[in-house]
Amino acid sequence: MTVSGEPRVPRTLTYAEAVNDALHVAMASDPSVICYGLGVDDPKTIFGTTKGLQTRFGDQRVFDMPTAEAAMTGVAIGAALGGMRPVMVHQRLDFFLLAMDQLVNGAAKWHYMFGGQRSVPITIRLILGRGWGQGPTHSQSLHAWFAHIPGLKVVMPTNPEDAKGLLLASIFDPNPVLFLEHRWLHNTMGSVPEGDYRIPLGKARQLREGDAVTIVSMSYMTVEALHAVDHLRQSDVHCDLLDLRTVSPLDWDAVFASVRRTGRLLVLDTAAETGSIAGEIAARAAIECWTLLKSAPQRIAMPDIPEPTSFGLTRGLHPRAEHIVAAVAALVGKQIGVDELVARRTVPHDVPGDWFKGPF
Amino acid sequence: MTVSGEPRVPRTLTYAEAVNDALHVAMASDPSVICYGLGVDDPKTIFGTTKGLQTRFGDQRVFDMPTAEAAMTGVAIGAALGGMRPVMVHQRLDFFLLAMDQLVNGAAKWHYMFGGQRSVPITIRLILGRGWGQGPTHSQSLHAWFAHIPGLKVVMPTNPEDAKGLLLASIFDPNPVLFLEHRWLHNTMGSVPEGDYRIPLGKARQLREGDAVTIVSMSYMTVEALHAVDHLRQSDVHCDLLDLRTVSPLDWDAVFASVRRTGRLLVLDTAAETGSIAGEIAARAAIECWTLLKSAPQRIAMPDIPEPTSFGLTRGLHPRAEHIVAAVAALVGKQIGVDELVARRTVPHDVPGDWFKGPF
Amino acid sequence: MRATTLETSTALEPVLARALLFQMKRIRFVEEEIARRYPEGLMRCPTHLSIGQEAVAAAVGAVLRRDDLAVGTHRAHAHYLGKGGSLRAMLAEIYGKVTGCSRGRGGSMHLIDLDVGFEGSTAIVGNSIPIGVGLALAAQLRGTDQVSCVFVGDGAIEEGVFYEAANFAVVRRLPVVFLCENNLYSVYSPLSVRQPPGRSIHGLAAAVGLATDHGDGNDVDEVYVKTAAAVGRVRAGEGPCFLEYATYRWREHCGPNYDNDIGYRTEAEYLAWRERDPVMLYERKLVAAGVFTEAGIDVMQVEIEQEVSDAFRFAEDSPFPEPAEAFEHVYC
Amino acid sequence: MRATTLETSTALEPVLARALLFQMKRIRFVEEEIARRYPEGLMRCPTHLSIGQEAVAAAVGAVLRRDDLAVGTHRAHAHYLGKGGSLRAMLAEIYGKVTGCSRGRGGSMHLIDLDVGFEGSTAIVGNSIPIGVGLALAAQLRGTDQVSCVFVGDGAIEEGVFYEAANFAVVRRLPVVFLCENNLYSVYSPLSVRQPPGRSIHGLAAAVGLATDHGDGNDVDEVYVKTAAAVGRVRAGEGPCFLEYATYRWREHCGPNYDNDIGYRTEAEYLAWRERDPVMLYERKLVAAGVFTEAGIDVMQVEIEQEVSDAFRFAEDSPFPEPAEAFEHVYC
Ligand SMILES: Cc1ncc(C[n+]2csc(CCOP(=O)(O)OP(=O)(O)O)c2C)c(N)n1
Ligand SMILES: Cc1ncc(C[n+]2csc(CCOP(=O)(O)OP(=O)(O)O)c2C)c(N)n1
Ligand SMILES: [Mg+2]
Ligand SMILES: [Mg+2]
Repeated sequence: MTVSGEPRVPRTLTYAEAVNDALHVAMASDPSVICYGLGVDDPKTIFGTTKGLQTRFGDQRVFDMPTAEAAMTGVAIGAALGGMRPVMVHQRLDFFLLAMDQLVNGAAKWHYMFGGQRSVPITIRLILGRGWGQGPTHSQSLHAWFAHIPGLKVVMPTNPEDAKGLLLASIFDPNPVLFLEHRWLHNTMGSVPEGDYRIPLGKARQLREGDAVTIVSMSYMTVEALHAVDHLRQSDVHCDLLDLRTVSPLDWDAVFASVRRTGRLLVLDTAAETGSIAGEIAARAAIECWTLLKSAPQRIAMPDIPEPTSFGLTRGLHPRAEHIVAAVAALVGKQIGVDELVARRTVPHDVPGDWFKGPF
Repeated sequence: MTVSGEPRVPRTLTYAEAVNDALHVAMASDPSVICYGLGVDDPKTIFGTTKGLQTRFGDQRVFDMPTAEAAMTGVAIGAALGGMRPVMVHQRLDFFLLAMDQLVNGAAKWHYMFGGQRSVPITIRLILGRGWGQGPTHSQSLHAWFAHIPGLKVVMPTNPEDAKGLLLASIFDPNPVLFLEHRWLHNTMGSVPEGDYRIPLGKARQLREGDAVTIVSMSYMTVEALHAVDHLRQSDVHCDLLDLRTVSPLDWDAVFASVRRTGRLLVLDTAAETGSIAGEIAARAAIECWTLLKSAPQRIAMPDIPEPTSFGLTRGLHPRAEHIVAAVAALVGKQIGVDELVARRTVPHDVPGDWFKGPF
Repeated sequence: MRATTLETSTALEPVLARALLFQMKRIRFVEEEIARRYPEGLMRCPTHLSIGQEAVAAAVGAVLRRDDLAVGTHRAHAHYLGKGGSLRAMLAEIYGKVTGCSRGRGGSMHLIDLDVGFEGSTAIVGNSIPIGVGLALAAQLRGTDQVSCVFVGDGAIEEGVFYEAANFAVVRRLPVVFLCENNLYSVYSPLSVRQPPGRSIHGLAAAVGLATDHGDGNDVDEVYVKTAAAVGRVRAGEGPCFLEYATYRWREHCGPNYDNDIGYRTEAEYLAWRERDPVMLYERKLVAAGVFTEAGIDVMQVEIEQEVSDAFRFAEDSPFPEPAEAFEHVYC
Repeated sequence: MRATTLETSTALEPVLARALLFQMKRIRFVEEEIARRYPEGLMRCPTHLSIGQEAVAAAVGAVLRRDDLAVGTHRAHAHYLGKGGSLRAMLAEIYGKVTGCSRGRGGSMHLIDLDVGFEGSTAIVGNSIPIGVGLALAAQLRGTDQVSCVFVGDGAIEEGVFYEAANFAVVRRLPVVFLCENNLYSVYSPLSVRQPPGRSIHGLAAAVGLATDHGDGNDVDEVYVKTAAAVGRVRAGEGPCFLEYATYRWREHCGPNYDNDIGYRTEAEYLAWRERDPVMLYERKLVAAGVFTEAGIDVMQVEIEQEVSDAFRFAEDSPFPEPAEAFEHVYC
């Protein structure tokens, strides 16, 4: 879905640049888009994602705020009712826990509880931390919470193109959207179309094709899945890799269609296992695709613990490509080595790459 | 597990009286137990559950509070760190959304993130509304949220005996416990032992035995399940009915043991379907009991919508005994009528019984 | 509580005075009628009446322009009606009918009438406060001269979100009026267990940075004059303000009954406030001033009764929404 | 910002003055050493230094009794050390070692030392405020005369939970000291985009109902005297208080570097504050007063350097926790 007629020349951008690009395009094309959050106009511009916005669009539309996550979420709701399209950002999802009443009792239900008269087109960007000592209160992935609330949409893009296309779609969606950016993705590169490029919410993207196992993934886990799937191909195991992109509404058709082909399902998640969306997908696949499944659905998620800070304690803690390979191997009943895969990794286990030097 | 040596003579109490009894016993036996929340000492004493506490234990230990759910949760955490055992209450779970930061970033993680040095023995009583116009912000069942957070325990008792035994166990548990009381249960009657009667957290209770289908349920849904199971018995379909009692930690052994016997699983939930604990149970059963299951696991939960207020809109909205019967009938491949079951219900669909006259 | 109507209040234009009295009497009658019929069990939702508090709603509603915005709380009937909200749609909503202002999804605690800028009332204490501030932000950004009125109770100001929202409104100089009805209670809790002794709410608001005023919430003239002055300043771009009016709820917190017998407040306190019934006081004042005759008031009462009974008939006669409708409008 | 040390401050006992200087110099040196070593990449967690803010931590720590309680924020090193927390355990925690005060689970932002009543610092702004109030509630209920000290920044007071917690503390007259270091910034945000112009934080706190005082946070004598007086009143049961001290963080918000070049504040502002370096000012003052000689200060410095280098060695030499430990202590 492309709205404007601008040419869409792809360029190579980082994920953070793609987010920034989407914000520029949205704000330029619609004066009702506003953008605020702690630090949007500071020298770090939220990892570069809000760069240039205040200079270009002024401090009425782009502004810093008091440390008051709850009220500022309500302000977004009210501004949206008043005709604006607020885009709010939090440097970590964890800070947004202060605003659950406004999100759930307000934003999610406004359209419903007033009989469909008003909508709340807000977009809330939440950054997911991981590793490098981010620890128990800077690393939570709570998309399962949001997906459990009727009325909310939840977007978790993996690559720069999707980050841009889905952010534009989120901003112009009439519903409240949680837009989750994994910190480990901000520096990944990819080709990104120019202009008002939108990708419909609620559609998964098939990143790899195969008939051995359906792998359903989202956000950073898809990066690990890509390594795993490409490694598995060397052993002639070909997986279907579905990157969900939107966690709510979820693209059940795509999931079930793939399971119909492969008969085997592995779901990945960045969140704690119990109560995860990976569980929801496994459950619904079992319920709806019972006769299609050749073996039990599987999931790989974070263990049910808070993320500790120490370099020592996070060693081996996060699910990675080798775990995915092992799970697929078990599903298809093969022995597949992972040494090469592991050896290829040169940066310490707690950083996404050389570019990440801390502190957050 | 009984701590004191007092005799445990059972008497018939309502669920609300059983909660009240537990609070009296806890406060009498341990001076560190304190009890607060909006209305604990008002004339309505939280549906009778806090009756007599302030008179007996004084206004230092039993007190009303400002309308400030977030801070007052933090106050409970701090008081717990200082050696108290606070029991907090909210007239609706929905109000507690204001306190998610304190609950999740504080209470749930304190023990973990400070290396196991301190525990946070708080109990938070949350009342779940339903029907009679409670509507979108007075009817939410968010136990799936809590169960997704490592470090929290979640208790959802169904009958007066369990309400008492589990509340005492919750209060004296060293971890933060969410204790969810369904408003439709407060007037149900049952035999309740006297004294310091505790039921260990994390153990399901088998309420009916049978080998046709395993029904896993919690809280008010168990009342509907009992009607259904007893009705099914007339058609010679015998179900295992497990009342979870504790949703986190969940009694997986009991669930799997029953599934091992029956090979069929139906999970009930008071919450919205997507992302529900019913889904988690279906998922884990599919993953762990694949070869034992004779057919797809099933679940019955609330539809993925906010609860509307109107008498007209809640008609047929909530899952009831007849839906459970139908699901079991489908699982075992029988035709089983539900007319008699439905006809037996004499009160309007939006109230638990004659006793409920509104307004909340 | 003051013993008499402020003598300092400006005598209002007769047309306006008439409108204020009419609105107060109308709200009173609607609420009394809800109370009378509530035990029939057809209004099946938590319902918080404003009987005793009509002066604020009537005066503020009269000050605000139709295109000004307002958000309310669980106790919103009077504010909604004062702002001009449809009576029929409100009653139908309380009856859960498809003709209700929220199509039966929200009930008494979730009122909306977009035609008159009543943008919604919500049931979670404090919840609508920042939303009202956000409406003001939108007005400021769009360059309109609309004012957003945020109705709050003395309990709601205890929520952190009030403080956060007020601070932001001051920082951005937003066109918001926080309108606090201090009725001394939050449910059954007196101020003493919730707020420091001797600390005034408007004093607190002033320290946050809001312009403030306060007055006798049972004197409709006083409320009108003070609110009009404050709203004028807000509209002129002088930044947000906070108005606190002292008043009293006559009946139980939620539901139709009197409850002075159950122990959280005294009959004497209630009677003292009842002496200062805002409707009766104003009626007497206007009759004394010759604005009305007793007969004129009777005519008014008849008009009100007709409108109200018609509206109840409308609500009762309207159909419930179809159960299938419950599945609509989850997403837009 | 004031230009000179308050002349009005009481001259403290030499023993105490020495202790204050020692603590300030010690905190300074620890923090400088962290900054120096941080680029090695072995302290892998977000780390917020207190360089420039040592006076408050040293003085408040000296006022509080060992059995008094304290909770802190993301920027807690100085408060923890001032309260008497173990340096070795703190550094080991920042290095993620099993000997860390939180066994490597919390890092720089989650410090605890129960031996000295430092009950925890947390990384969510405002999060620990009501927890500190709850500690005071427990102390009151248990009838101890402990005081609970809640360290907050100028940003944290914007969170609704501060307001809610302060209100409750006043209502119950709890033994809490809210200790606010106003360093003018929240991350890179100046006060102007967050709080109303001209509104003082201590004035706001007073309106909530707290007893308040405020002063020069770079003058350790002044902080000591004012805090001691306030804590005395709190301990005597006179209810909670709020103290605001003006000070300045020298380096970047999070991390080891200077950042006056990146544009959110000026080099001139930084240099003006640096002129008022609390450590240097006090050192000069004590030397001038004859409490110390230059040589005495050198001896002190040597002692500090030895302790600190020993503590770093301890931290570096300690093992990481075993990965399996990550699965422990989720429940108690
Ligand atoms: C967050 C939250 N906490 C508690 C409640 C329960 N509650 C409903 S109305 C009310 C009283 C609010 O008092 P006030 O703001 O003074 O309004 P009043 O009822 O006096 O008009 C309370 C506590 C709620 N609805 N939401
Ligand atoms: C709830 C929340 N919002 C935002 C942040 C990001 N953050 C970390 S420290 C900080 C600044 C707080 O400023 P202040 O209280 O003045 O303390 P200072 O850093 O100046 O010591 C912010 C906004 C956070 N950790 N938690
Ligand atoms: Mg009130
Ligand atoms: Mg600061």
